Amino acid sequence: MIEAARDGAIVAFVLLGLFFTFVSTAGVLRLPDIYSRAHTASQADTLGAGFTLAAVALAIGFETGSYKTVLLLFFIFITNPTAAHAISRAAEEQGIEPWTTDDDQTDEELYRDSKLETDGGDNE
Amino acid sequence: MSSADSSSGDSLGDATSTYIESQVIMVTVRVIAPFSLTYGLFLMFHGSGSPGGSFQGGAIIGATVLMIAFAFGIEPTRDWIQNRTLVALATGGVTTFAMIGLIPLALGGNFLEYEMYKEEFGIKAKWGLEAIEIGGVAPIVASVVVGLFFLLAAGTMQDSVSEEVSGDE
Amino acid sequence: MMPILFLSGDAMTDVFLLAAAVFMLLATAMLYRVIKGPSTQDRVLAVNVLGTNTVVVLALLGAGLDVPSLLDIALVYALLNFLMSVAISKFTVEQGGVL
Amino acid sequence: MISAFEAALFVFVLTTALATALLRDILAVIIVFAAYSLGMALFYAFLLAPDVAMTEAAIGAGVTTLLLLLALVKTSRPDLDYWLERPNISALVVFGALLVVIISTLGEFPAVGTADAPIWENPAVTQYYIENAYSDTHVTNAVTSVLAGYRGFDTFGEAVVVFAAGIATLLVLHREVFTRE
Amino acid sequence: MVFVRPHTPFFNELFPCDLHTQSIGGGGRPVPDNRLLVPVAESSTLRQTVEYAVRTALEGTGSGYLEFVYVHSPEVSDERLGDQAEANIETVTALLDRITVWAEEDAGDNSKELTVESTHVGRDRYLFSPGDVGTALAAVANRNDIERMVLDPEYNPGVGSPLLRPLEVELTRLTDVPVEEAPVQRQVRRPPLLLRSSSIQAGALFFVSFMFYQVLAGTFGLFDLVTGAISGTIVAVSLSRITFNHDPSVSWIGRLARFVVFVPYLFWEILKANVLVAKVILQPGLPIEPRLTRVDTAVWGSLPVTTLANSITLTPGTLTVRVEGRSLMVHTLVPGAREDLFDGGLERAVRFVFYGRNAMSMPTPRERDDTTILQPRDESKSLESDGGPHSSGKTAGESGGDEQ
Repeated sequence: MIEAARDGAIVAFVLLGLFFTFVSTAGVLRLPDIYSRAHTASQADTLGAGFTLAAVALAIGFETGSYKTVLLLFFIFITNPTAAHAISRAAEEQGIEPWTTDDDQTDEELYRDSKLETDGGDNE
Repeated sequence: MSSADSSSGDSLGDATSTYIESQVIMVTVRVIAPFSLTYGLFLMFHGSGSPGGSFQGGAIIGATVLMIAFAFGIEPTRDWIQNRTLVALATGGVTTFAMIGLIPLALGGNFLEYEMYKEEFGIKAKWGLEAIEIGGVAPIVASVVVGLFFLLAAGTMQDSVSEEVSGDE
Repeated sequence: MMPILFLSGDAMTDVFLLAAAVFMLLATAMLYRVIKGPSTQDRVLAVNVLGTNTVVVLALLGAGLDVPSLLDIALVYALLNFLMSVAISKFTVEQGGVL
Repeated sequence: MISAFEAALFVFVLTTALATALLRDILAVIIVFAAYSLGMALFYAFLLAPDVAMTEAAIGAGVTTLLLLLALVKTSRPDLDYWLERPNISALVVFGALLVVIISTLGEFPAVGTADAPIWENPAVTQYYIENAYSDTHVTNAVTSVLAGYRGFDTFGEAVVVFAAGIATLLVLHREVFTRE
Repeated sequence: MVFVRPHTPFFNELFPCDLHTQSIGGGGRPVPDNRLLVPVAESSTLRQTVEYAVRTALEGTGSGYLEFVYVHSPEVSDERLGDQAEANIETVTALLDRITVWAEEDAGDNSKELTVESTHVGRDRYLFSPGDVGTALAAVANRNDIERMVLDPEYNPGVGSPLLRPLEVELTRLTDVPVEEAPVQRQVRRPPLLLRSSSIQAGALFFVSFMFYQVLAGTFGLFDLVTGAISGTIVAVSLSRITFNHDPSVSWIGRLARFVVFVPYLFWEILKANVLVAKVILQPGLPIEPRLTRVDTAVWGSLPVTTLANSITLTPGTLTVRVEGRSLMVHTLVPGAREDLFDGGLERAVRFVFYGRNAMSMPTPRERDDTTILQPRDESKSLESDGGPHSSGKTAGESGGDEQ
């Protein structure tokens, strides 16, 4: 009985983790610019990882080291937002304009604009 | 403020921006660095019982230094860990390895014959193995990684080089 | 290693290995961002997501293949994965967009 | 017979490998190479070689990318007038021929982990390690006992090689930095 | 209690200082030749720096003018929420008084020719980076026609690790005033990262490292205990100065306890917002409305700000793009997330973690009028013309990097 409940919980957690990782992937592929992509990259992905790691922790049991999944989650929760912040900061530094709804430019055009600015600066 | 920027920032812009770090990155590294260093040491000590070993441990220790260098600036980190330390670590690692290998030879055995230690000093063979892992491979890997990093980073910031040279003999 | 096509007999093993397979498929889809860009930051971001995925897949493999020591490898990625993002950020900020 | 996971991983690694070879932008190549390293670490882990996977993780995640980035900062990126490398036709022909030869031999390989692999037909060495590693060295990780015990001389050579390579690179780069100043 | 502060637009008004002047003689003087500014903080070489500054000020003809400036560190600013603010002011005043006495002593017979003033700046604001400190010092220097600055080689007002060289560079960039380092004798030349660490810091880090090691090992065997202690010692010796800015105190236990309460709340927020964002992303039309916003948060110190910034990033729909002091530039994906951000739930929670229950009752960012939407772009332009020093979205040094 408990076994079945545990297995059910594992499957549920894995599915939830897959769902949020799917959201993250879809977001990174679909969203229009680097800033909005960083949203899903840092967040949906972290949550997906959280759920999946919970499933793993349930499955392997405490004595074989499931507490390591807690450590994994802890480090992911610290480092992932930092990475997203570092990347978006770099993008902002490079002069990539955030896309807005009023914007008819695609992200490649925004990126090219920022390149032109940088190159212009170099030539001077 | 903006006028001050454009007028006089050119020559010093490089060195200036080096140090204006995002405090988010800095604090994260502050929190993560002790853990990754501990983990590197853990791998180094546990090469005999779990996956990984001193090579991996040394690499992670090196990566920790790289992490600190990225958050706090490469220059201060270079001042912190001097080239001399790195060379000493690498040379010491090789020497340790060689000594542990050569002592059995001197005692009439073969190179790295750990059994000799047991016969002569009563030290278990396992500890000879551990000594090579801990005292030999890990320092070599860590110091070579960090040394390469520092040397590669040397040219990227103009004002860094002279100091580096003077610090190294 | 038993060749595992879809079912190995143990249901939980299959769940984990299938989940890992789906994670890999998502990761492969993410490669579009890594390869196409357009900007460097997009690529780094995508690789960062892949790094998190790798941590998860390693954990899943650890559970699925019953090798808990794979969690140790995942720990390395969890600790060091953000280094590349920080490095790219550092170079962009410092070098005025050289990278 | 391969599992779904292996198939997905294979596609992943192959894509990253091709992109590493074909992309024109070196910075992009470095980043894609990091992704390739992730895939390879997963492969090693799946094939139950955690030591190798750990090495790939420690070096790939922490060190390689950063060293390559630094090297790139010191050199220059080529112009990006096109996206992919233009393949060299004659090289492509040679590569194709080589690929055909290699693929034709793949069928003869034993499946991973099967009991009738040639390594088991002449088991003197492998079996010896598996049977005696613990009693000889009292070390539970057989890989370590092989590396530092049975093949300690090789490992010593490797350590010296790493040391020599590191010191030599330090010397060369040091001199370059010196003279440029 | 300084919570609500609208942008003060003009450069000089940004750094008003609490001036308390102590003149030693020198009434009705002509404009002196040697006007020196010395930023001071508690350091081992402070005494020598003061001596050097006095000697320099008295060199040549005419009378000297010395101004000692104390810059409040952001970590001290943390305490603005507690009762310690007053105590701090006393400490600072005592330090400045002591320096004045030293200067008087060094001047000796020439004290008639020397004017000494002391100031402290930054008490009511958050000076984080070398750039901030540099700007504050430059403002003081400009106001008082300073001709030269003397830096204590060990000077560090606690704004995060390596400071001296970037501060020098900042000052050179911000003012025309020449900057020099006082030639002091130091007993040991300590590189910036290798400052002395206190035993409490080392002990705390040893404990953390040791526990992490035991958790990794899983078994509390003798081998693990010994190697864990060795590792812990190595980590504590090498990194305690990096990990801790200040000695961890008893209040940290409370913070830790409150942090444990904070984590489930953060999880819940993340989950809630994730569902929201997932809904948006999976819709075919992709109904997003991204905007860059700026929030001047009411938390102080690098660790609280980082906790808040990372919590904001972890909560879907909001992403911290840039952190300057306590001003966060946040990219928001959907209006709902933006509203949540301006309602300041996370901010309140972080304040709860670091300052206790009392600090929760502060007004939300929206009520404080600390929020700005930076896009569409024409709006951000108008903001740039009247905004504070951060409104252009680039600090001085970082845009310097852009110019290459």
